[in-house]
Formats: sequence, structure tokens, C-alpha cells
Amino acid sequence: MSDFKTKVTAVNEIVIIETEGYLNNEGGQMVYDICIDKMASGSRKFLLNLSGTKVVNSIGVSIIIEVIEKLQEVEGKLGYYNMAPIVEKTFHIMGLSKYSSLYKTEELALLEF
Amino acid sequence: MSDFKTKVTAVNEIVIIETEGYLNNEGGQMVYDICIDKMASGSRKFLLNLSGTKVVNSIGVSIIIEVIEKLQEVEGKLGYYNMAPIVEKTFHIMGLSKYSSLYKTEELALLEF
Amino acid sequence: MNSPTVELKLPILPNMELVATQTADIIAKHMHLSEDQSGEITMALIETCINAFEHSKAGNNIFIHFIIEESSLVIKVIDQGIGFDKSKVAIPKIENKIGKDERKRGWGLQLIQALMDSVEFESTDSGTTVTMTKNK
Amino acid sequence: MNSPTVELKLPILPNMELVATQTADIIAKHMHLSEDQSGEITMALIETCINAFEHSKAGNNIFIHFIIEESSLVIKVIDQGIGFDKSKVAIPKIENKIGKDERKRGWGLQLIQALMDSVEFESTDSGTTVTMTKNK
Ligand SMILES: Nc1ncnc2c1ncn2[C@@H]1O[C@H](COP(=O)(O)OP(=O)(O)O)[C@@H](O)[C@H]1O
Ligand SMILES: Nc1ncnc2c1ncn2[C@@H]1O[C@H](COP(=O)(O)OP(=O)(O)O)[C@@H](O)[C@H]1O
Repeated sequence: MSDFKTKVTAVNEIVIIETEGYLNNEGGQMVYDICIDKMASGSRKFLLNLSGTKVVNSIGVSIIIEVIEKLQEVEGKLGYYNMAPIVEKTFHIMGLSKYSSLYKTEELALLEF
Repeated sequence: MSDFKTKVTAVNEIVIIETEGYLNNEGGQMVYDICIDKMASGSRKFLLNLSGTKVVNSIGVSIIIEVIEKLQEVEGKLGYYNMAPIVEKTFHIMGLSKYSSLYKTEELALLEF
Repeated sequence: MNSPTVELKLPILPNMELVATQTADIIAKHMHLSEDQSGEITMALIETCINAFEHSKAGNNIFIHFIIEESSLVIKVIDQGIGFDKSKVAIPKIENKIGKDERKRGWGLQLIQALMDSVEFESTDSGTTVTMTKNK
Repeated sequence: MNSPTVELKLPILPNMELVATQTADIIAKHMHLSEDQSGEITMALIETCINAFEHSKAGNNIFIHFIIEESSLVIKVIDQGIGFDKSKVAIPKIENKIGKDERKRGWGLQLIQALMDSVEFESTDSGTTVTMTKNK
């Protein structure tokens, strides 16, 4: 029912995870697993393309907080782009914008990353 | 709330009406008004591009039957393309396929029209 | 155990039937019904809802129950209106409508029955319940 | 006259909160609320629903009422669960969570209050009602 999907690509050393669907518990866990896996093989920079995610819940976003924490331990970083307004607002309210970077577009994200 | 919209263009002598949204009472009436108007200025061939209409009701489709009837009076014709499966099935159940033409794509529609 | 049930009470306002169809859509996904099945449910639900809105003369609200069974989805659309005698409703034919005086409408019941696996009508002068089933 | 009300009874099943958000979406369109307002309602509704699903320990169903008023949409999310004392819920801060042992969760109530124009909690040991309002 949630139909959360991901597509993983890479640009230079940056892992780009494109998401589709409701970022809930399961969705968050899928993103987490990908990041942990890629970190194990040396990746440190992660960008989430959230254009296909129009809706999230706080459980899913809490798992993103865990990703940020894991990345801090290895001096990695996380960013997002193409966020729906309510998703962006939610990330701001929860304070994720203090520990990770929000970009309007992929171009801007890649430029700074 | 229904947000039904239309965009009218023409290819050769064919009037193409692209619809967006729920084809209900109001939606059907909007299509009807456009057809009557264009018929008054001489148009006889009409195609509906229904790609943006995922849902219809029988009141809306009944108004399309009225369009077919008006077109019969002037030896005009009506066709549709890019229909969602349930819209196509509804047109079949109601028998519109006997008095107007269903095409898969614009190309096929223009070819036969 | 009772089957999980979603219940909806809808006020009679323009296009409120779309609340019912959106609900059905999510339930259909939850039950892993196909896109085609989901579309058929949508269309049948639109027609039952607009009938209840338009013809029942019920004052305020209609009620929709979605009963999630093991191998089917059962939907009940309930109004507390004037009721009707289904046996007196003519079966529509497009041949009798195009180029004829006959009213172009009258397709709802036909569509509902064509699109669902089974449909039952219970109607008295205190209301109508349409029970429709889509098998998995 | 009573305000038009949509009522929803939802079984406790995965992602059923999306039925509520889809319903809210259509009502928001009907009321001509903006996309932003609609998104805020969606998110607040998801959080209240998952709280009722997850924390209330209610057995079966939750109830949602959408009351369409002249100048606001009032939403009540009702469970018949164990209740809770909101004054005992800590206010979450990301600084206390990242790199600390604190559980990463605990954001729902915060979000609901940030996104809606007013929020009221009534909770006893026989259930919780969250009443949230979005003004036009
Ligand atoms: N819920 C209902 N309450 C009262 N009458 C109804 C109801 N549903 C259907 N009817 C009657 O059945 C007739 C046929 O309905 P339908 O096939 O949906 O076509 P239409 O709505 O276009 O008339 C209606 O015109 C109405 O008289
Ligand atoms: N409907 C409810 N019934 C019982 N307890 C609730 C309810 N809603 C919230 N709570 C309590 O409030 C706490 C905080 O909720 P919330 O801010 O949504 O964060 P989270 O759900 O992540 O814990 C919950 O952990 C729970 O103890």
C-alpha cells in the first residue's frame, strides 16, 4: 500500500537516492539500509531526491535523523532536493535543516556538495 | 473542487479538446458548450484528448451523448484518445463506441479522422 | 473476528463522491487489487453515491461502509431517503437515446452492475442500501 | 443549521492514515484552501492518526470528523484507547537527539501544533480526542 521505492545512482562520489512514495517507517528504513550499506563501502556524501515523495511521517523522518547521526560519526554529509513544500516545512520544524542541507534543485545540490 | 479544465486547439479542420479533471455534470457541460460553439462556426470533426481525465460520471458522459446527437444532425463526428482504462470501459458499456470512435493515441486518431 | 471496516459519513455536497473513491483507492491498494479492479470500484462508487445524493431526497448525509474481507471488498452505500423500485427502472440502450426524444441519462444502475461482481439493492420508503462486491 | 460533516471510521491497519489525508484533501479543495494549507492539514492528520494507531492501544478503530465551517476546517481525531497526559510529554529538540542516546522519535505532537492554527487535547483513561483547526 505504501509502495515506497528508491532508485540509487551516483555522481562523482555522491550517492543519489531518488525516492518515490510515502516516507513512513518502512520508507525511512529502506533509505537507512541503503545509506548504511553504501557507507560500509566507503561512501560519505548522500543526496536524497525527494521529488516523488509528497508525504512523510515523523517516524520516517526520525529514521533520517539516524542516518544523519551515522554520517556524523564518519564525517559524511546528507542533503535533499526537490522537496514538496510540506516536506520541507516538516524538516525545518524538526530541525533537520541544522544538520543537513536542503536545496531547491539537483543542480544547486551538486554544486555545493 | 472538480477543477475541470479544457484546452482547445485545431489540426487541419479537426477541433481537439484536451480535458483535465473529473468529467462530471459541469465538465460535460463545458465540453458541450465548446462543441456547440465550434459547430456554429462550421466545425464538424471533434477529438477529445482525455489523458487528463482519470474519472468520469454517467451524467458527464450523457452530455457527451448529446454532443454525438448534435453532430449527427450536421453529419459531423466525434472521437476520443488517451483514455484511462476505466473511462474506456465506461464508454463501451454505455455504447458510445457505436456512435463515436475510440483511439489509443492522437496519431491513430488523426490518421483516421 | 469481524472484518476490518472503514466507514464514511458524507454530507451531500458537490463532488463528495470523490472522498469515497479516494478511500476505496487506498483500500484497494491495501488489498492488492489490480488497477483495473480499482477503477471499476471507483466508477461503481461514483454512480451509487451520486444516485444517493441526487435521487434519494435524503436530508443530510449518506453512509458508506467498506468491508475488507479475505477474498473480496464489500461496499455498502446507504441513504435514508425515499427509496425506489428497481424493477421499474428501464434498462438503457443508446439506440433508444441518440436521435430520439428519450432522456440521455439513466446509466448508473447499469454501470454499477456491469462493473461489480455482485450488486444487491434493498430499498424501502425509508431508504436504500446498495451492497456491491468486488472479488479479489 | 449544522455544519456539513464528513465522518470516517478507520480500522487500525498499516497506512490507513492515508484514507484520512485523501479525504482531507478533497474537503480542502472544496473549501478552497491553499495547497500549503492542505499540506499542513495532511501532515497534522498523519501524525494524529499514527498516534491513535500506535499509542492509544485502542482495540479496533479510530474515528475522524471533518467539520466544514464557514471560515475554518475543524478536525477531530478520536480514539477509545488508554489516554495520556500531554503535560508529561517532553518537547523534542534535535540537539538532544543527534549524537545522544535520546530516542530519535517524539515529534508528532510538536508538528501537529506547529502546522495547525489551534489544537486541543482531551484525554482520559477511556480515550483521546484531538481537535485541530485550520482557518481559511
Ligand atoms: N438511492 C436512490 N434513491 C432513490 N431513487 C434511486 C436511487 N438510486 C437510483 N434511483 C432511481 O433509479 C433511477 C435510475 O438511476 P440511474 O440508473 O443511476 O440513472 P440516473 O441517475 O441517470 O437517472 C433514477 O432515476 C432514480 O429514479
Ligand atoms: N492518542 C494517544 N493515545 C495515547 N498516547 C498518546 C497519544 N498520542 C500521543 N501519545 C503519547 O504522546 C507521546 C508523544 O507523541 P508524539 O509527539 O506523536 O511522538 P511519538 O509518537 O514519536 O512518540 C507518545 O509517545 C505517546 O506516549
